[in-house]
Amino acid sequence: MAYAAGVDVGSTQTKAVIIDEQRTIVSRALTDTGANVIRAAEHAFQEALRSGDLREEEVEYVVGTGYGRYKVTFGNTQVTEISCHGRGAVHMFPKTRTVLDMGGQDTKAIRVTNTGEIVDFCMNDKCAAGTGRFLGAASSALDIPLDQLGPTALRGERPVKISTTCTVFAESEVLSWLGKGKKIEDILLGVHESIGTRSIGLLRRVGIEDEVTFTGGVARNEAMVDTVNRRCGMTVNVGEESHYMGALGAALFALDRIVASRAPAKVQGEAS
Amino acid sequence: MTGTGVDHPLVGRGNTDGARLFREWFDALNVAAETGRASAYVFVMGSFAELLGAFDFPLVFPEINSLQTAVRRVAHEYLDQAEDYGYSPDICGYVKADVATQLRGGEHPMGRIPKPALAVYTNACNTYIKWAEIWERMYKIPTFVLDIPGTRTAGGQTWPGNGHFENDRRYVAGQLQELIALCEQVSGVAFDIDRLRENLAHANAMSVGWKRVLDLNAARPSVFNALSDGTIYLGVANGFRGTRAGADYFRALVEEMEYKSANGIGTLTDEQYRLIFVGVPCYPIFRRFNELFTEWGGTFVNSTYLWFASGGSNLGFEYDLADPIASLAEGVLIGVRDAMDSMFYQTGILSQMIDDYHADGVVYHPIKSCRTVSTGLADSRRALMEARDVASLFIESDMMDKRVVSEAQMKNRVDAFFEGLASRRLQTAAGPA
Amino acid sequence: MTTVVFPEWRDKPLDDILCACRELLEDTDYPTVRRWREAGGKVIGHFQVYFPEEIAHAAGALPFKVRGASVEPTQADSRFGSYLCSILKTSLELALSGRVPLEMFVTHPICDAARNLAAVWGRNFDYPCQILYLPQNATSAHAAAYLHGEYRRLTQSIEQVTGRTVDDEALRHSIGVFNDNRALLRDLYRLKSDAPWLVSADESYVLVAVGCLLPREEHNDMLRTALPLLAQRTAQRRDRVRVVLEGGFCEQPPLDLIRAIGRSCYVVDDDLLIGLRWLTDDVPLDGDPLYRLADAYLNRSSHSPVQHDARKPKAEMLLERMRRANAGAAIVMAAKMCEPGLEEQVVHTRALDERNLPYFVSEFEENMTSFDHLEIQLETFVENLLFE
Amino acid sequence: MTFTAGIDIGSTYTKAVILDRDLRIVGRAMEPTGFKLPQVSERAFARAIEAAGLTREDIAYLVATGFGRHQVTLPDVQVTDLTAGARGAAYFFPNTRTILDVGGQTMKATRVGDDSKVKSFRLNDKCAAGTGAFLEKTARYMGYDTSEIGPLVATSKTAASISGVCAVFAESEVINHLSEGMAPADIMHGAIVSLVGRSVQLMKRVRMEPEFTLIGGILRFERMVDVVRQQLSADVNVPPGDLVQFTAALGAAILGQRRLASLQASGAGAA
Repeated sequence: MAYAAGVDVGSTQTKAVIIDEQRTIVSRALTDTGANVIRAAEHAFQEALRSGDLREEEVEYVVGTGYGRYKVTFGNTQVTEISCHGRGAVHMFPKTRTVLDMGGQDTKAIRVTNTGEIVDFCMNDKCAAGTGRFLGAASSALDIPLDQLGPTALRGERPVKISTTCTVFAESEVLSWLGKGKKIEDILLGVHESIGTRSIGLLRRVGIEDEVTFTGGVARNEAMVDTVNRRCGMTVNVGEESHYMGALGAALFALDRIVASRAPAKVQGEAS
Repeated sequence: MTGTGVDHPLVGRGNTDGARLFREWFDALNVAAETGRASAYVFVMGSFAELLGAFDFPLVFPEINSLQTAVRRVAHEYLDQAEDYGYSPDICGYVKADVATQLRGGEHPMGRIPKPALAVYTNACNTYIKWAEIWERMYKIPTFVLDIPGTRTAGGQTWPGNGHFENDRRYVAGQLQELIALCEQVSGVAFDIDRLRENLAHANAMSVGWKRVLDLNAARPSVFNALSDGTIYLGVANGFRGTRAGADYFRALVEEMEYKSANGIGTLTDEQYRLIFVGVPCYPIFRRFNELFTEWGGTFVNSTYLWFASGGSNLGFEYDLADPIASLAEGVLIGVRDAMDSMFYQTGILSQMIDDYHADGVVYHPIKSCRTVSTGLADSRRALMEARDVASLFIESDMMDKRVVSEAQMKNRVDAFFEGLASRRLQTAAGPA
Repeated sequence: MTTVVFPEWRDKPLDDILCACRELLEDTDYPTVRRWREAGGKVIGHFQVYFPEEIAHAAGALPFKVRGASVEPTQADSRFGSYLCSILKTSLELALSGRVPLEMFVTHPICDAARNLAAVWGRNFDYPCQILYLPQNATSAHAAAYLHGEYRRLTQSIEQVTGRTVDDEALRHSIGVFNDNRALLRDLYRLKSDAPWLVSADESYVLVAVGCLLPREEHNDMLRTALPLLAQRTAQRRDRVRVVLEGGFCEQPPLDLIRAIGRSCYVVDDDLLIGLRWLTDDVPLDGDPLYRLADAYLNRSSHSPVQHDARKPKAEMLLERMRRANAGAAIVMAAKMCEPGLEEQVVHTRALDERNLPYFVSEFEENMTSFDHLEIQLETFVENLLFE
Repeated sequence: MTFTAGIDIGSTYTKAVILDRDLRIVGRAMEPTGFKLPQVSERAFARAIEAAGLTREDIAYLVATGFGRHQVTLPDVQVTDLTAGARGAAYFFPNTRTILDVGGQTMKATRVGDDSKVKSFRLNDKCAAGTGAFLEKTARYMGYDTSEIGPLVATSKTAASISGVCAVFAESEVINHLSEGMAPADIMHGAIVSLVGRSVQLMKRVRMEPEFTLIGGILRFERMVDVVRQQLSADVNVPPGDLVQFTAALGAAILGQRRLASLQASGAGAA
C-alpha cells in the first residue's frame, strides 16, 4: 500500500495531508508557519505521519506547495498552490468549474476543467487589499476571536462602508467607525462586504461558472460564505477540508507521480 | 541572450551588431552633448526620423533613455529624484526617469544626453503631450505635436483611397508642411526633398526587412525570442530608422533569420511552448523575467511590443518616393494608428497570430506606467479567451518601477501558468476521453 | 421634445431647490434620464471632458455627460487592471449594470485610458461607440478645418441614431440654448467670486452638475429661478480664505469633499465640470454653425490639463484664474491614478512656490468615503493661513 | 487666570499639558485613549490640573488636538496635530525647520517658517508600508514583541533588503530572508531602513530644510533615529526623554497662550 503526501506552506499556517491509493485522506495536520519555514514544513509532515500512524518510508512521494513550497526540503517536487487548490476542489466537488481561494495574503480566482486542470486564474496583484488578512486586522482591532467574526457579522443589518484598501489600515478605520458609534455587527458586515466585492472582481475576471467552490481558511467563515453566495447569485461549495484543499491537491499530484512512475509512457510531454 | 550552440558566423550576428550599433548611437549622442549640439526629441510611436534626418538633427528617444536606466538597474535613483521633485509614484516611469535625466544635465548610464532644440511627437500617447510640455517649460523650446486622428470606431479602420482617410491625410500633410517650416527655422538647414526621399528609401528597406524577420519567426523552432532578442532589433529599428546603417542591418538580419529557419536553428531555449507577449517588457528584471518562462521551455515567438514600439515598421509599409510628403503623411497615419488603435482590433490580430505562429499561450503584461497599452487589456483578454481555447496569463507590474515588481509573486503565477499548459498537453496527448 | 424630466424643483423655495438638485445628483438610478427615455427620447452618452452637446441637442437627443458615479464597479472592475482612475471603471459600470441605457457612446482622447474606453465599451455593447478626435495641435492653421469636418462626421452619425436631420436652423437654436446656459453659469460663478458667503461650494456644485442630467432648457429655467434667490440671501460674510480649486476637470470629487472644503474656505473659482463651461463666451449665431462651434472650441475656450495649446501655458492659466478671482491661495487636487492631473499638479505647485503663494495639494477619488486624512490636512492648511 | 491647557487625543494615548504664561510646563498627564474620547480627555485634563496643583477655574484657555480633537467637549478651539506638533517641536528646538512625525498609523513631514507656522506638509498615503505598523507587523511575524524591537536591532550590523511594497506582502520577503538563515535583527534593521527611506522621501516632498526634529511614537526605537541621521547625513533633534510624547499637547497649550495674549490685548475675555 503506497501513500502520497502534500505539504502546503502558507504565509500564516502550514498544512499536511496524506492520502492512500484510493485517494482517501488518511491523516492531516496543521501548524503555524512562524519564523522557521523549513521546520514548520517538517513538523506538519511528521504530525500527519504520527496521526496517520505511518512511517516516513511508507510515503512514496511528497509534493510541496504554497509560498514556502521550495522550503519543503524533503519534498520530491513542487506545485504552485494555484494548481493544488484547483485540483483539490475538483476532487472534493467534481462539478467545480470555478474556485475561490481566500488565504492570508492573497485571494485567487481559478477556473478549472472537469479533471481539475487550470484553464485560467487571477490573483490580487497590487497589495494584500481585500484578502483574508483583512479579517485578522478587524479581529485584533475589535478584540473578537477570528471564529466569532462570521457569527457576529451575520447579525449585522446596515453594513458600514469600509473605504480603506490597505489591510493594515482596516484596523484604524474599524476603530473610527466604532468611535462614530456604529454597531460592531454592522462594522464587521461592512468588512466582509468589502472583501466580498474584491473577490467577486477577481472571480469575474476568470468568469463565474457553476459550480463555484470556496477554499482556504476564510471559507470557514459563515458570513464570508454568505456574502460570496449573495454576490455570485448561487450557493458555493464549502467543504470541511476547505483549508486543507491546497495540501490535498498537492497529495493528489503526488499520487499521480507514483502512478506515472509505474507507467512511464504517461510522463511524456510533462514539463517539469 | 541567444546565439545557439551552432557555430556559424551568421548565427547571433543580429544581436552582436545590434548591440554595437546601439552603443555607437549613444556614443554619438554623447558627442553631441559634449559639443553642445542641440537635438530633436522624438518618440517611438511616430518618430518622423525620415524627415528630421533631413535637417541633421541628432535624434533622442527619451523613452529609450528611460528604459535603459531600468535595464542598467539604476531606474529607482532616477524615479526617486523625479518623485522628490513632485511627480507622483503613479505616473509614467519613462516621464519621471527623463525628468531626472534633465535635472542631472543629461547624465545617463549610456553617456550624456544632449538637450533638446525641438521636440516632435504625436498624440499616439497623450502622455507624450504632457511630457513635451515639461521641456517647453524647462528649456523654452518649440514643441510640435503632429495631431493624428486615430480610428474613430471599432471596425472603422480606413485606408488610402477612402474619403475619410484622404481627409485625415490632408490634415496630416498640412501639419507636416508646418513642421518642415519649423525644422528649417530651428536647424537653419533648408529643406531638401531629395534627402527626404533618400531617407524614405532606407526606411522602406528597413520596413520590408522587419516584417520579413517577424514572419520568419513562425518557424519551428522559432528563430529568435521576441522578448529578449526582439528588443535588441527594436532598438536599431528606432535609432537607425531612415538611415543606410539601419537598412543594411535589417537586410543582414533577414539573411541570418532565413539561414536559421532553413537549417532549423532555434534559440537557446529547448522550445516546449510557443508564447505571444502582449504589453511592455519588465525592464527592471528584463533577463530574469524572460528566464521565468524559458526555464519551463517557453519562448516568445511574437510580441505586440515589436509592433507598436517600432513606429509601424512591422507593417512592411513602403513610401511612394514619387510623392514624398503625401506618402509620409500616409505612412505616419498607418503606422501610428497601428499603435494607438490597437485596443480596437488587437484581439483579432492575436487570434490570427495564434494560428500563424502555432502559439500555445498568450502572456499579458499590463503595467502601472502605461495606460495606452494597459487600459482595457483585461477586457481584450476576456474577449480572446471567449473566442479561442488558448491558455493566457495576466500579470501586472511595471517597466520601470521595481517597487511594484515582486519576483516571488510573479514566479508563482508563471509556474501555475506552465503547470496548466503541461496538463493541457497531457489532455490532448491522451486524446478525447 | 417637450417632456419635463425634472419637475421636483419647480415652485419651491431656494433650500428645497438645492435639496432637489442634490438628490437628483446623488440618485444612481438617474430618474431624469429614465423619464426622458420613457417619453421616447434617445440618449447620447459622452465621456468627460468636452463634447459639442449642441449637436446632439439639435438632433433631438439628450446629451448625457458620462462622468463616473458613486457605484461599486463590481462588473467593470474585471474589464480593467489595478492601475486606473476610478471614473473610467464606474462610467462603464453605469452601462454594464443597466443603470443608464444609451443609443450611442462617444469618448474623446483626453487621456490614453479615456481613448481606450471606446474599444472596451464597443466590445460590451452593440450600439455605436465612437472616438471624437479633438485637435491637440490647436495652433495649426489646419485645426479649425479639420475639427469642422469632424463635427460634420459626428453630426451624421448622430442623425443616424436619432433619425432626425440637423439643419443649420436647428443647430443655431441649440447653440442659443447653450449660450444661455453658459451665460447663466457665468453669472453663478460671478456670484461665487463676488459674494461667496451667499452660495457654498457644494451648493454651487449641485446647481451646475445637474446640467449633465437635464435638457439644457430645464437647466436654464432652474438657474434663472435659483440665481436671484441666492443673490437675495442674507447670510453674512465670514473670515475665510479665498481659494481657487483646480483638478476637477474630469473625475469629480465626492460632494462631501467639496462640502468639507467649503466649510473652511471660500472656493471663489474652480475647474469642476469645466466641460460644461468650456466655451468662455457666446458662440456667434451667424455663419456656418458647425464651423462656429469648431472655432469656439479652439479660440474661445478654457484651459485644461488635457488640451495642448501653446497659447495657454498651464501655470499662467492657474495664476490668472487666481488673480481674476482675487484668491490668496489654491487647492490643487488630482484624481488618484490620473496621469494628466497628477502631472499638472507638479506644474502648478512649482509655480505657486516660486511666487510664494500658499496652496494645498492632495489626491482624491470619486468614491472615497472617509475624509479624516484630508480634513486634517485642510484644517492645517487653513489654520496656518488664519492664526497669528 | 494665565494658565492654558493643551490636550492631544491620539489614537493610542491622550495627553494633557498645562502651561503658565512664561511657557513653563506646570502639569501634565497621559491616559490610554480607548473608545470614550470625551471621558478620557476629561480624565487626562483633570489629572494634569491636579498635578499642577490648580483648579479648573485657573485654566483660561484650552486647545484640543489629535485625531479626536472634534470629539472633545471642553476646548475653546481645536487645531490639528501638524499645527500643534510644529509649535511643540519649536518649543524644544527653536531652529526647527522640518519635522518628521512617525506614528503607528501615519507618517507626517512638515516644513515650518521661522515663525514656526506650517509652510508645507505631507502625509503618507493610505498604505501602511510607511508607518510604525509596518515595523510592528514585521516584528510580530518573527515572534518578537514591539518592545523588543529596539534591543533587537541594536545588535544588527547589516540591514536585509525589504522593498515593502505592502506591509503584508513584506512578510513573504521576511519568510525568504528567514529561511535563507538571515538574522531577525538584520531583517528588523532592514524594515527600519525601508521605513526611514519612505520618511525621507516624504521630507523631500515638503522641500526639507535643517534643523530636523523627530517626534512621534516611533522614537521608541533609538536605531530609527540613527538610520534617519545616516540617510539625511545630517543631525536630527529628538525631544528630551518622555516629553516627546507630549510635543503636540504642548504645542496646543502654546497656541493657547498666544491666543490668550491677543484676546486679553483686545480686551475680550476668553472665548
